[in-house]
Amino acid sequence: MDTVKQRQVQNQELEEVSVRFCGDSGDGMQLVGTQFTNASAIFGNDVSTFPDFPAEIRAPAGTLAGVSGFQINFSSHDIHTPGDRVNALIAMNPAALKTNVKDVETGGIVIVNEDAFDKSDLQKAGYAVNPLDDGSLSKYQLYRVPIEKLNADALKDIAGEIGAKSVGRCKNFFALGIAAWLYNRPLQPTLDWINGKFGSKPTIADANTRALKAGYYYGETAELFPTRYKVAKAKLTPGKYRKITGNEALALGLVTAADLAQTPLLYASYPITPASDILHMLSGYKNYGIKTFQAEDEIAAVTAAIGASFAGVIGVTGTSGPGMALKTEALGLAVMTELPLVCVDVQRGGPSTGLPTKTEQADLLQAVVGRNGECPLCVIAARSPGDCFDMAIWAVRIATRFMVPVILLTDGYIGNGAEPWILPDPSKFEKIKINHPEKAENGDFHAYARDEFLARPWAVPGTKGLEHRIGGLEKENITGHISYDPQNHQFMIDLRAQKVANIAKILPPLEVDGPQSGDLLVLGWGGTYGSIYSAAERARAMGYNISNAHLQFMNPFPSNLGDVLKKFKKVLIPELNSGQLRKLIRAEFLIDAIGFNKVQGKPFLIAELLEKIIQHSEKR
Amino acid sequence: MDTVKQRQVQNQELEEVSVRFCGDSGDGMQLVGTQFTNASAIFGNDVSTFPDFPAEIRAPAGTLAGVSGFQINFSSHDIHTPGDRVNALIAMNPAALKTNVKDVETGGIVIVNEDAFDKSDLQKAGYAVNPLDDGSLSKYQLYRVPIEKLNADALKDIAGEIGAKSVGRCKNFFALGIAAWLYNRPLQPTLDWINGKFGSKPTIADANTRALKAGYYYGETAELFPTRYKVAKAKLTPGKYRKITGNEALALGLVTAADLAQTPLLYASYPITPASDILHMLSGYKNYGIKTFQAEDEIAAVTAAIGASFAGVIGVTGTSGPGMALKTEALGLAVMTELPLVCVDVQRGGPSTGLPTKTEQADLLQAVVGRNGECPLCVIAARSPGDCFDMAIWAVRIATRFMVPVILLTDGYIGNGAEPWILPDPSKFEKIKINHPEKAENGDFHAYARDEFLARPWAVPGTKGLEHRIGGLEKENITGHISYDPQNHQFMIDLRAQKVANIAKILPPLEVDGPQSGDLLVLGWGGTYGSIYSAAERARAMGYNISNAHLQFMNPFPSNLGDVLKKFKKVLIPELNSGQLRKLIRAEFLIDAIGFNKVQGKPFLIAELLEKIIQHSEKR
Amino acid sequence: MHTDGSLPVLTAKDFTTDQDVRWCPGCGDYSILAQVKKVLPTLGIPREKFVFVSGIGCSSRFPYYVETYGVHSIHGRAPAVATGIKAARPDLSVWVATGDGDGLSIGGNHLIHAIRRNVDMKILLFNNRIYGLTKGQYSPTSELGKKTKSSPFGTVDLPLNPITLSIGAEATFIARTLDADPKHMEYVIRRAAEHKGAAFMEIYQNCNVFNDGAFEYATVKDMRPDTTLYLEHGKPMIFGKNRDKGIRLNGLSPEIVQLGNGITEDDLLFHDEKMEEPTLAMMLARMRHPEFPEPMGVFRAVSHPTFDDLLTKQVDAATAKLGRGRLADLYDDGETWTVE
Amino acid sequence: MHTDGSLPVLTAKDFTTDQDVRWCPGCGDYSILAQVKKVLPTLGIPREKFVFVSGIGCSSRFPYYVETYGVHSIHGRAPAVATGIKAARPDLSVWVATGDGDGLSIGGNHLIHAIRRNVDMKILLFNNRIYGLTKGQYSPTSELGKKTKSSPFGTVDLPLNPITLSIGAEATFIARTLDADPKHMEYVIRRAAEHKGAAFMEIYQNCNVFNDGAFEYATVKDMRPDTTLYLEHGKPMIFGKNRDKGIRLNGLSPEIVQLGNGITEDDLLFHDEKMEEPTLAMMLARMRHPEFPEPMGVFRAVSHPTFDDLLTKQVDAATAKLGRGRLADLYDDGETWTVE
Ligand SMILES: Cc1ncc(C[n+]2csc(CCOP(=O)(O)OP(=O)(O)O)c2C)c(N)n1
Ligand SMILES: Cc1ncc(C[n+]2csc(CCOP(=O)(O)OP(=O)(O)O)c2C)c(N)n1
Ligand code: SF4
Ligand code: SF4
Ligand SMILES: [Mg+2]
Ligand SMILES: [Mg+2]
Repeated sequence: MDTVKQRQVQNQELEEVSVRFCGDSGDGMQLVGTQFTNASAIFGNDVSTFPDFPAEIRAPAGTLAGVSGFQINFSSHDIHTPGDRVNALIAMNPAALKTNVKDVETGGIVIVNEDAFDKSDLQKAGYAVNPLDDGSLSKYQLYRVPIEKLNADALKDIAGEIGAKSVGRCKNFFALGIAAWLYNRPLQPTLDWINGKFGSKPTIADANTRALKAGYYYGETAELFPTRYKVAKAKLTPGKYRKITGNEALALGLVTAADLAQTPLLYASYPITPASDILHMLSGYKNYGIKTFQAEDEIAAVTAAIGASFAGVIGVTGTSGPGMALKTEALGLAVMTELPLVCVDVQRGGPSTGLPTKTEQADLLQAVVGRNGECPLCVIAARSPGDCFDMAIWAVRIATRFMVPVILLTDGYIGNGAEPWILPDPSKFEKIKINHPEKAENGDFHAYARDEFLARPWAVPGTKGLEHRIGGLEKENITGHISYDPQNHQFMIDLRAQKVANIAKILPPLEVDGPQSGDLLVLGWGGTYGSIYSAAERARAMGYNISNAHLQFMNPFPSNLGDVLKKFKKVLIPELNSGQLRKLIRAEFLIDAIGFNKVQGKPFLIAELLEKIIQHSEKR
Repeated sequence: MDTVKQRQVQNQELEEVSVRFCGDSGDGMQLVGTQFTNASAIFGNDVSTFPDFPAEIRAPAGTLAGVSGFQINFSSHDIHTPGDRVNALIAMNPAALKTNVKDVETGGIVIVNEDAFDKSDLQKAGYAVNPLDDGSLSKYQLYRVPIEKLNADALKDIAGEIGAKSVGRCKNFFALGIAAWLYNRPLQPTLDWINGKFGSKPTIADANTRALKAGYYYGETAELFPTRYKVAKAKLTPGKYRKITGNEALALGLVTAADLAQTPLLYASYPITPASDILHMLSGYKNYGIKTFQAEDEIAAVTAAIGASFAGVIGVTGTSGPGMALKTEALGLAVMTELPLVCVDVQRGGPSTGLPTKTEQADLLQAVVGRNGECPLCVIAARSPGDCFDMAIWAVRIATRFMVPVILLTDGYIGNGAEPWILPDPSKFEKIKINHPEKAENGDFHAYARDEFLARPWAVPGTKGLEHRIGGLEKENITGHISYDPQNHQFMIDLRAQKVANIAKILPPLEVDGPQSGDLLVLGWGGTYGSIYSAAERARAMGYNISNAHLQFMNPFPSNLGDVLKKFKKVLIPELNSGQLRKLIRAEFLIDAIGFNKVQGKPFLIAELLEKIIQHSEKR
Repeated sequence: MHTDGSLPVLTAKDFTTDQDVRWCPGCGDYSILAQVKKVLPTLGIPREKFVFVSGIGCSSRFPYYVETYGVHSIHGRAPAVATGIKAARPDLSVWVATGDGDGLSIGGNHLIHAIRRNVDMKILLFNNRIYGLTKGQYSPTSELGKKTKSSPFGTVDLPLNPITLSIGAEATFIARTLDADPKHMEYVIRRAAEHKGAAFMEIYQNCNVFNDGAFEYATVKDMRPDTTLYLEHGKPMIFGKNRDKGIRLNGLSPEIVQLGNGITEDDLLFHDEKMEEPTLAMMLARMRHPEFPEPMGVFRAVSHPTFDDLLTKQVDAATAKLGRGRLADLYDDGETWTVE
Repeated sequence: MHTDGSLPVLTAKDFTTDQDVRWCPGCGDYSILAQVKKVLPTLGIPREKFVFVSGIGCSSRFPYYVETYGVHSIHGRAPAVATGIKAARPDLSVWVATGDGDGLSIGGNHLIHAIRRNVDMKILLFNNRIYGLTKGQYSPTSELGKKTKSSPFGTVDLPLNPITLSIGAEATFIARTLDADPKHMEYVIRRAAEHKGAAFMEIYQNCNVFNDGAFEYATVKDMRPDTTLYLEHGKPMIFGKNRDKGIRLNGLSPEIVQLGNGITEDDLLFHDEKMEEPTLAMMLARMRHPEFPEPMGVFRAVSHPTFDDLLTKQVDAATAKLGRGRLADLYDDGETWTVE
């Protein structure tokens, strides 16, 4: 790198850049996207990323359905989303160009792998004429790079050794090299990664290294780009950082919670997109006291987790929409048996199988009220990738403190999306106090006795003298015996509701960003935090005197929610559904909350939120 | 009967009487209750009944858990509930007395089978001293009848032939005889029934006949009762009547709908209390074009019904709470594939296994919003046993007209409860128009083309040229191809919602009983109609200027609901849940509806409703 | 524990709860309860280490009547709940009580998966060939053509055979017994308790209310010797009131032969419950009344690794190799960078 | 139909949809699709009478690629959907496409119930021993100890054997074939199509992305003769490149013998797919690589009444006996009374 002679190009400073790599699923776009992100993070920018997979494993190469993309936003200030508009697009084939170019800003950079624009590729992408030639891309800065040929040239010395196929596979690193040059990204982190990854296959490591450097040098020498960009380091809280996705953070949060509780944890799950990564991660933590059970289906997963909870272990299950639907009946059992259970729902596009790889927030009402009978439980929602860590700990804390099932909602966007995460100091966390009674008070053990929060004792098998039986039939309070008594039923219905309501007592109050009262409050929940926060900040920067608040606790709500709402004339609730939180807020507080709803399998753009906010505000 | 010499007893005319038979599950209380009802109905009274089973098959004889009861309300005017308070209780053992006597009105009649009050029976019922002797029943007219002994005496001639056990089994008919005498019920219908039932076992028929008559004569001759009661015939709409339970009516409604649609029907179900009787009935209608499939579980049941609908047959499934929870995921498939499916939920006490034999209305929110993703479907609710017939036809009509799944909610109370039902004239029903397209318009068949209500065509396998594939992934409008396009997803989310909203266009408007505007509207839904209507009528009779309305269409609501609500200052919503309709109404119309909620596994008493209504009204 | 370190001697009474037993008088379930309570105290396991798990059905009320830990879960899910318990706490002795509806209809999948994983649990399948609790619909083991509340014209569903199904799932322990023979049931339950792995027991149970006499041929004492075949490991298959009939192999099929007339015990099939191949077990499982006497006893008892053992070993191995994980290391994984 | 009343002659092309096939290049699914499309036109069934039903998985995309009626249902439920279709419309030819996860994990129960009821449907189980669509977790057929995304330390779950399971459910038609042998697959699919009742086919299918070479031993042409045993009804069980090895019965277990040296074909086991007892099928099902060559072909093909036939007959009998029901009679049932 240091051997590269600097050519005289303009060097422009930018605050924030959003780059998207896209190509066929087989083209390794997720990989180079990740490498670009790591380099940016290590360089010192704030970053936020979002990968966008096709629903098919591998749709036919070159087709629209097979396009895979990875977007990185990196900046010199705090950012919370992968960026609305793409500043630079790297497209490896016509299909990738077609599906992605509409997200590029006017005047933005479009780098295409020219070699992939032959007739058959164009046809597969549904282009009648070559878009590189017909002027349709004139509003962008189009760069046609014969990436395949250049890559092959760069590797021709070792082509004999590794074969043409392996040579071709390196073209993503060539593209990465170009982007790295264009945005002044350090190559070292990627070189380190290559060496680590292909250590045992030195020729492959060599090939990828050559491709990467060739791309970088190409940027330098080809005199293609008039300008090169710099994004300064961000002023971030000092500390040691890593990049983390929501699913990773959630897994780490669960391990942490188990440690804080000094209690083992069993994660029982059935694979489903986009929740499977939690299972994948946790299955590698056997030495952390974590067991995983890949069940035969979601019902077996949740009931096994219930069994584990009964046995005194933290029972956790995780899934997404259709799997969540299947767990409905068993969640009722957990409510009736008052066992601590955590159920993670990484929401995806619905209804039914829906859009498996796309994001959505449409399982909220199912989580809050979607069970037979009056069946209250706790529902919480993470608001960002890193927040999944904190909310996982909250979930275990609430479940074990109140002896209640907790549904933790995340979504495909924050589950797969990544942001920098400052490594926490485990010694700073508040412990989770677990109390397994060891003997009966005054001789008689009562499985449904109550503490000050109405929690019942978590007595576990193996404890002499506390033998007891629980199940799904209505229970008599205190004794836990089956009871068909009408008054007891009413009492228990109310008690279970009150117990969930009591959770609010230990929750932090809802905080408002911006003025604490006024005309407009933008109220969000869950994974839309980044976009809403950014839009609200911008609106305030533009002089709009608006506020925003974001719910992480959905049932019960934080106790000050009603008071907060009363302080604003209008409440705008943006959601990636048709208005589910809005329904709950209207029913509870009788305020005419306005909905802003988008159900397109995609996160909010900051711009569209901003527009909506402005529409409902008056400039001060 | 005509041979009985009339003794000189006082004969008192009553308007309405509620009698309850109770005893051990093995005592045949359901049977004599039914016989008493039939006799009353045939005599010409209006009747309403409610059986109350124990949850256990047969709890140990003589225990509280084993008590089975059957209540009949019969009157000389229109009635809609089995009655709040019991005027006469027939208790066959101490356990039955203990669990039921609290429902008897002060000064009411309590007839006990004295022979069953020995030490061990008293103990099993948890009586320390004999309640017949300790004065605890002094506020009732207590009649101690040695029923077992008298019955045995009456049958002694044939005891040798049929055995002591069979003799003992007849004691319920002896008790029935007493009640029949007391309330001037005709014996003939029961005698006819005995002959029909035991035709092939003449000695058994004889034994039961003797017991019945002996009980009747006992009333006549024992001079125990100072008064005998009469309840005049009711002025009912002329016509031929039968007694019908909600489950029976629902089954008949489905058969009728299939006939009106000239389309076969498949009922796929998994047994569950209190819905199983629908399966039992329909399985006997093979010669009506009805097939039944007892599936391996509820998921198989609903998916088999979906398969049947795809194949061009009316697919219906039915269950109760826990089974409903299991069908959640598959209902989403029906929404996405836009197939006509009817799903019956006979609600029972929850959450979880809950109170399997008790009634509740707590599955409403699950039905309306309890699925993953935005997953709208139609929800309707029957309001009385007979109404289950009409609502079943509505369900099929809506499902096939709009190509949409319909959830039909009933409950254990109206499912098992019975009322007189006038035999309808099938030729008067509006036909259900089914249109299976037979060829593609202009060559190309589009599985997701739309008609004026947004329904898609119901093309069925076997039709040449209409071959198509559907499934749970998001569909492109018109073509029905899989689509991951964001705009299409939003479009389809909105379209599915609009299609369900369109159903309101064919629904009858909500009707208001009493003044059409004013201070207080009592708004109910589903199986509470009888109690609410009766309470409202009484309140009006007492001079309270209040109104009531009852929803049968829960999603969408009738189009005039908003207008109706606006005309009243207060809206009171009584529900057998913790406020589910109330939540929907508040969210939709932002009115501060007041809830009156009871979750005790039991229907509302007219009196408690009346009290609540008065509390919220001003006398005019 | 006693001061000398030995376990206290328990009796059936120690396993009796304060709950009224709520089965119909005369129900076969009582007999099963009695035998289980007889075996439990003899296993050398402290009472508090047992867990009974059930689904929903008459049979599934079982846990309420055994004074130890219990979960009366939801319909069909007992094997999954039990798997969770055993995975979480391999030290517990986990038992499942289920019915032919609970275990074979709605719960069939969990049953076969618990069996194929060889999770160490004892499964008591109460087969009464009917749905008892819901008052008399046919079950997956009801005979073809049976008339019940939900099949007034007779069923059109060919039944499942619980034993062949468990063989199909490659169960390591398979047995059959019946409510009417308490001694034999006690023996079978004890054998299951001693087996390491999933132990599947089919128990013929009379529902005298909704399906009375379903197994009359096997329960009436007089008929039993001719209609059943009591299996004994290593012994020839002899049956009949006079113990004069036997089962002989004819090709790959069993046939009934009369002993004597040149046919001796040595010509008969000898039972081998330890055979790795389930061929013999399969043959026995398919022997059905009235063509054959129905085998009772242990069809198969082989030793395979259990799910819970393998899981424990994996955790131990990972911990031995990687050390007990520390949170700080967990976080500090993959690429990191430091902001000053 | 043609004017002469004969069916139009269809070809594989008539069964090709306008949808792009979205499997990975090289996936074994293509071969299965090709063979199915080859067999369908030859069955004498009009194209519009077929229905393909699937669950979720790579394999379950199958219906989109066959130009007839199809339901891509939800995960694991295809056999139940298919049962509903067949119960409603016995005139249709119903096919199920499922995977080892879809059909044996979440959908195991529906599969065994469709099989035991003998519902007339053809079940294509694509066994690739992995979850393809969700990108590489182990499935119920994955080998013990297999390392996958969800089992970085290797699985602790003993696998299910699809053939023994279907035998346990007493399937009337059971076969196995593999993607690498199109001719044989075509034969098996045709046999299944011709079978009346539930026809269960396990198809070894290579997932070249997440579990490449899972069946390499059987698919590599060179190795196949020694690692597989092609079953032929009534023929001795011979295999090997030189067709010099055979399977002989040793007690109740199979053993491999070298032909020659006094051992002739007559000493070998002869395949009998029509044997009512599934003992032989069971023995064959348990023969696994590398100890044995794995049998390919029809394990079992016996004739039992089908669910749909019995149901139709019941409806017909009821109608014949009671007459086609009229609504007025339906209402006027039991006790009635008249109010004037
Ligand atoms: C999800 C669900 N579906 C259905 C039921 C109703 N149900 C309870 S027990 C049972 C079947 C019982 O049969 P079996 O398992 O054979 O037990 P038995 O009563 O015969 O001992 C059914 C269908 C239920 N409780 N839950
Ligand atoms: C209810 C539900 N749970 C989980 C999933 C996720 N899922 C889709 S396919 C699949 C397994 C696929 O494996 P297999 O059936 O073997 O098919 P293959 O892709 O290997 O052909 C899973 C777990 C889902 N779609 N729905
Ligand atoms: S219904 Fe049958 S199985 Fe249930 S308790 Fe009664 S006799 Fe036993
Ligand atoms: S992931 Fe495997 S099974 Fe799925 S399409 Fe690709 S190769 Fe085939
Ligand atoms: Mg049973
Ligand atoms: Mg697979």
